[in-house]
Amino acid sequence: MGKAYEVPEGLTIMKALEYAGFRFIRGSGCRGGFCGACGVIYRSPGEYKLRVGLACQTTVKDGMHLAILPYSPMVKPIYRIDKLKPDLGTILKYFPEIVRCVSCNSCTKACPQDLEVMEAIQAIRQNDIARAANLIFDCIMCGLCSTRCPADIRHPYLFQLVRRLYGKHLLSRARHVELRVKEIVEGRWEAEFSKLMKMSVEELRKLYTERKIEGGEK
Amino acid sequence: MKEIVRKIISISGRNPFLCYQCGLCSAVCPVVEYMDTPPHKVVKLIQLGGEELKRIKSIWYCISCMACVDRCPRNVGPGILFEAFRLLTLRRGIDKVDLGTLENIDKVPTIAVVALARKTTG
Amino acid sequence: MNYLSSLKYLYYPGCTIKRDALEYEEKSLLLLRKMGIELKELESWYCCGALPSLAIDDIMSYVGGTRTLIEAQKLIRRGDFNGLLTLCPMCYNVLKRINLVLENDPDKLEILTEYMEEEERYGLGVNVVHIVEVLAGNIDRLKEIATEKLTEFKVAVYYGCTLLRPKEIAIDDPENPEIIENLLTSLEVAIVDYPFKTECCGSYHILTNRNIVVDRVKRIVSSALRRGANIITVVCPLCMYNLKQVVKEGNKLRAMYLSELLVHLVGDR
Amino acid sequence: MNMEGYSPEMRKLIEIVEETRPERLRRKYRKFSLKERKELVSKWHPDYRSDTKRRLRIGPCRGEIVYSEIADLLEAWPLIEPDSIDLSRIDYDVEILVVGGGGAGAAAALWAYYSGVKPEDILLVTKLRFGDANTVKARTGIQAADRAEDSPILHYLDTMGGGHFVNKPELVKALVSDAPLIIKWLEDLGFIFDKTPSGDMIEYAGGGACRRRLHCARDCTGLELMRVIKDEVINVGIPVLEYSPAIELLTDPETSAVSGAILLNLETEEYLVVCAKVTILATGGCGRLHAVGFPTTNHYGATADGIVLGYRVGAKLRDMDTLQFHPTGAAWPEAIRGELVPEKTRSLGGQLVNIKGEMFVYELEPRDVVASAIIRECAEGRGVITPTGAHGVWLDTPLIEELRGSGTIKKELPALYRMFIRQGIDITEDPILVFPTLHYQNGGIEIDSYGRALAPNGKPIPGLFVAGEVTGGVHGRNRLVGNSLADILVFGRRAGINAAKVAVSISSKPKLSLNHLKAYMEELKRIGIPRTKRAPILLPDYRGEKVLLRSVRVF
Repeated sequence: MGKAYEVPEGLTIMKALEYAGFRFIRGSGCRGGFCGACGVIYRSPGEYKLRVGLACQTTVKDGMHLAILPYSPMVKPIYRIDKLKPDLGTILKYFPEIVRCVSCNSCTKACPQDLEVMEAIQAIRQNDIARAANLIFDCIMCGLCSTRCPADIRHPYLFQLVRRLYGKHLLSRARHVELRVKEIVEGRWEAEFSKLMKMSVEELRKLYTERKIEGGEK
Repeated sequence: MKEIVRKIISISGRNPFLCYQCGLCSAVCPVVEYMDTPPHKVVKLIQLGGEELKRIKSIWYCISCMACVDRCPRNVGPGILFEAFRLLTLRRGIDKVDLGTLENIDKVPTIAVVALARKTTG
Repeated sequence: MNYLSSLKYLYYPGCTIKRDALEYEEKSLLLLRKMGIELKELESWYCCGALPSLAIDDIMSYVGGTRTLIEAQKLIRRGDFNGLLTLCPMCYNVLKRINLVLENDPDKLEILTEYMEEEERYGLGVNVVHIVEVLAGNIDRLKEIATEKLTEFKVAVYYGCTLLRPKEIAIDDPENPEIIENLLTSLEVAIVDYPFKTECCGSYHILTNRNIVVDRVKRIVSSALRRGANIITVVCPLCMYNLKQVVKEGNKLRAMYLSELLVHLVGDR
Repeated sequence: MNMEGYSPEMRKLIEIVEETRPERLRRKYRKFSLKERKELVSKWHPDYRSDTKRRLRIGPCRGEIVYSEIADLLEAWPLIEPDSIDLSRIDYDVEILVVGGGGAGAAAALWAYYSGVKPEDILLVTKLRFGDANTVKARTGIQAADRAEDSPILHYLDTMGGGHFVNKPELVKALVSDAPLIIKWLEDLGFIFDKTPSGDMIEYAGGGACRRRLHCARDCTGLELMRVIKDEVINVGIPVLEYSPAIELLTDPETSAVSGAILLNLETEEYLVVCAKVTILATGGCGRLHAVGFPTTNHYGATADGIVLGYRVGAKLRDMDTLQFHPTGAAWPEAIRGELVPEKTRSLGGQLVNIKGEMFVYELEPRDVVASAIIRECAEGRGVITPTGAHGVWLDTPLIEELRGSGTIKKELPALYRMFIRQGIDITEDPILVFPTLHYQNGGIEIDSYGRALAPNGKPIPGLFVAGEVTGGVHGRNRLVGNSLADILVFGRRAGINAAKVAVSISSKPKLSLNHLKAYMEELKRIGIPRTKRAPILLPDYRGEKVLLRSVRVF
């Protein structure tokens, strides 16, 4: 942030800032690379590139200039997933900006999850929702790609819609889950439960120890 | 030369001053009837570099069909000047069409949306 | 088909074929297969941009197309492909023009190469072809398999803009193209001539000024009708969509993709 | 010192692991008997040490033993002075207030909405961003007995056994019976489960479970869960207030029912008054208290706020003398110390190995057993000491590739692979060092199967529902893998449904007071707690020592 602090070697940017005396309100979430709260932009000495990353996953380097991004402004469209068709038309309605993609690949370079972001956008453009959903499955919605996108694409929310369209409309449903739910609703297990719940700890323990482990151990 | 004219020339790589106002571009333009200023007149106005240039809406009707470009006997390529003209607006980050408001965006072929976005958003 | 040497092309579908023109793709692939022409779809491909930028300094707009050309280049090196085939004339137009610009301006190619950071640079020379060119160039193969006579058809050919303009990349004489007519005539299909076959359909105005498209298309269609056509044949998915704003089911005039028409001819409707 | 990758000394130790791999590939370590388990756990697990806990001196559970860090929070002054709060100016007047923006809170809000409460009559408040919660960090999966080979009965037995049979039976029954229903709900929402092409769930084995029952979304199950339900909460229009934790509950002076909460806008530091017919506490766990000095896998806001708030209105706590130490937190490199190495790594076949290359525990024992075994190995000198002085044992990840084919790790554990490769370690080629890390709050506010908070007399506290990690009773003294995501959704759902019923039945607007707090403060004064001790703490303080010593608070 233009001001120098001395910190021990090997810390992440997040821990280094805290060591230096900062206390986060924004800019710190899961602290394990899963929530995308701690986007950071930085430049290193002798490097002309402006890089982005997660503060909780990036190790500080001597002389690094950085700023934490407290928020990535974008508005989420509202929809009812069950009413939507899993195709590009639906997506264009909510995220028309995706047609502005020029395959510049800035998004892919920015992604802290190493996802093929540009490929995913192009897959959506090719109406291949399943491929796109799989490409961006690991998205943590940090929005760093969006900050670098010249087409103004709202990747986090776009990808959320893509994943839900895929999960809801393109993945086959598990029949065995439905069967079990039906059984439970019909009370199939009630009698056994009432027996079980009346048991003493000793009786339960015996059942527990004697139960067969699937696959067993050798 | 006015700055605006200089820019149009540098972006398009074409020379509007070669135009001798034959009017062929306006004759072959498929959307001329919707334009406030016909193509040959737009070229004339570029030559003059006057204030009224800024008020021309014709450029947003042009769909880059290239009919005028191919037929221009002086290789001025009005359609290419139009593109440069549009870019003066788009490159300042001003969109001419708000993609979010298009009602039939989910129904028309994708290329139409892509083409519209490329020609009317910056 | 064994006596004919096998022809192989890479195939770049483009966004619209995969969503709005699935029947165009299906019929085209079927037709080419029957003609003994093999297609291999690119594994990854990128949006071409639909309409190329006409500015001389808009290098960014070439990136998608050039990435696609590099993909094609990789495959061409490994296999014996005659070129990169497109069904969509807009894709054809953009890729062809990118080739043209980069051939004439090595600096642009240099800047692009630097920027794209692809595994390899584009070495120019990927031969971009439109399906019409491939069909016209292999009339013999078509004749070989054309079993049906379409005596009831009177066809007006509609080219649109992007296969013909700018003239540097045109598949035929841009002022009076006859490549499709010749193809159909040699297959004994009746042709109707009319003056609007290269008129613009209104293109993307369908999104913002639908009336422009309707006006344009009415002019094209009524001219074809007046001259007795009952089929108007098209090669572009956007032209098709725009024509259908006027040409409806049950009309005297029917809009048909060229591939669809030819599939009729080979008896596989 | 190079802080990335492995040092040459560590490389030498890795060779030992590689040498014993072919032998270990052929066999598995035998399982402990119940007696062996008990001996191991009682000697090495922090839950069984006497110096980690103390007796509570005030409040509804006075006299009970809890972890010292929890006791410190409960024996602390509130952040506000009751008389300085203007309760006449209400900022939000709602039917249902949901406190907590993790999986349980989001599920509660959604099910309250599904049960007929208008979205604008619900308010979801959260301390950080909506979705900043332990939920996103849950990697391995959701347990639900839905295969023909499995049954809710077996799930019940596993859960009770894992929890040392002190779990509350009615809660376990609710958990295992509702879990399949939750899976179906998630499918309906468009959750991307690992499935076969025909749609069957691919289910994985988990420690302490007798059937393959873990439903996964690769190794980001919790992330996928939070993404989906957060998206849905916003879609249905439930208002969400971020950076606004509840710092105190409100009670009706006439009925003593919970009637809303005081929030603190963390950014402007103003307080906000919420009046609600029903309040659902879903504030999560306590990892950021760093009990017994352990690192934690928890998110930044896991500071047990709900326990403090609930206790002050008279809620009963249970099993707060037990915490779950996940057996495998990263021990090296320093940058990711404490971060979770998911159980799936062991489900896929990763073995635990000491410095001599020996297996010392069957890798899929219940978590407390595995954790105890690792602590034992390190305490008895068979662990590896890292360049920063941390202890750890090897988790042999390359074994997974040998067992299940190369490429398995990148496919099944992409997030783990990524976490380590960023630090210069390729887990497909080298094993990793692990040590237990504070993972889960087993106990909490006792609830009934409706999700109602209970008082020590066993009666529900009117107006207060609780869901998720902040509750106690579901997992007994130890939670099984995959039961936490099931828990937050099952009880979030139940709390939401039942809170909606209660809200509908109340016609008059509740009154607001902080009377309960005044009574609590009397007790604090009686035992002489210094005014400087305050709770909830809201966020941990990681500022460097030098800075803290010289800190001057101005703004």
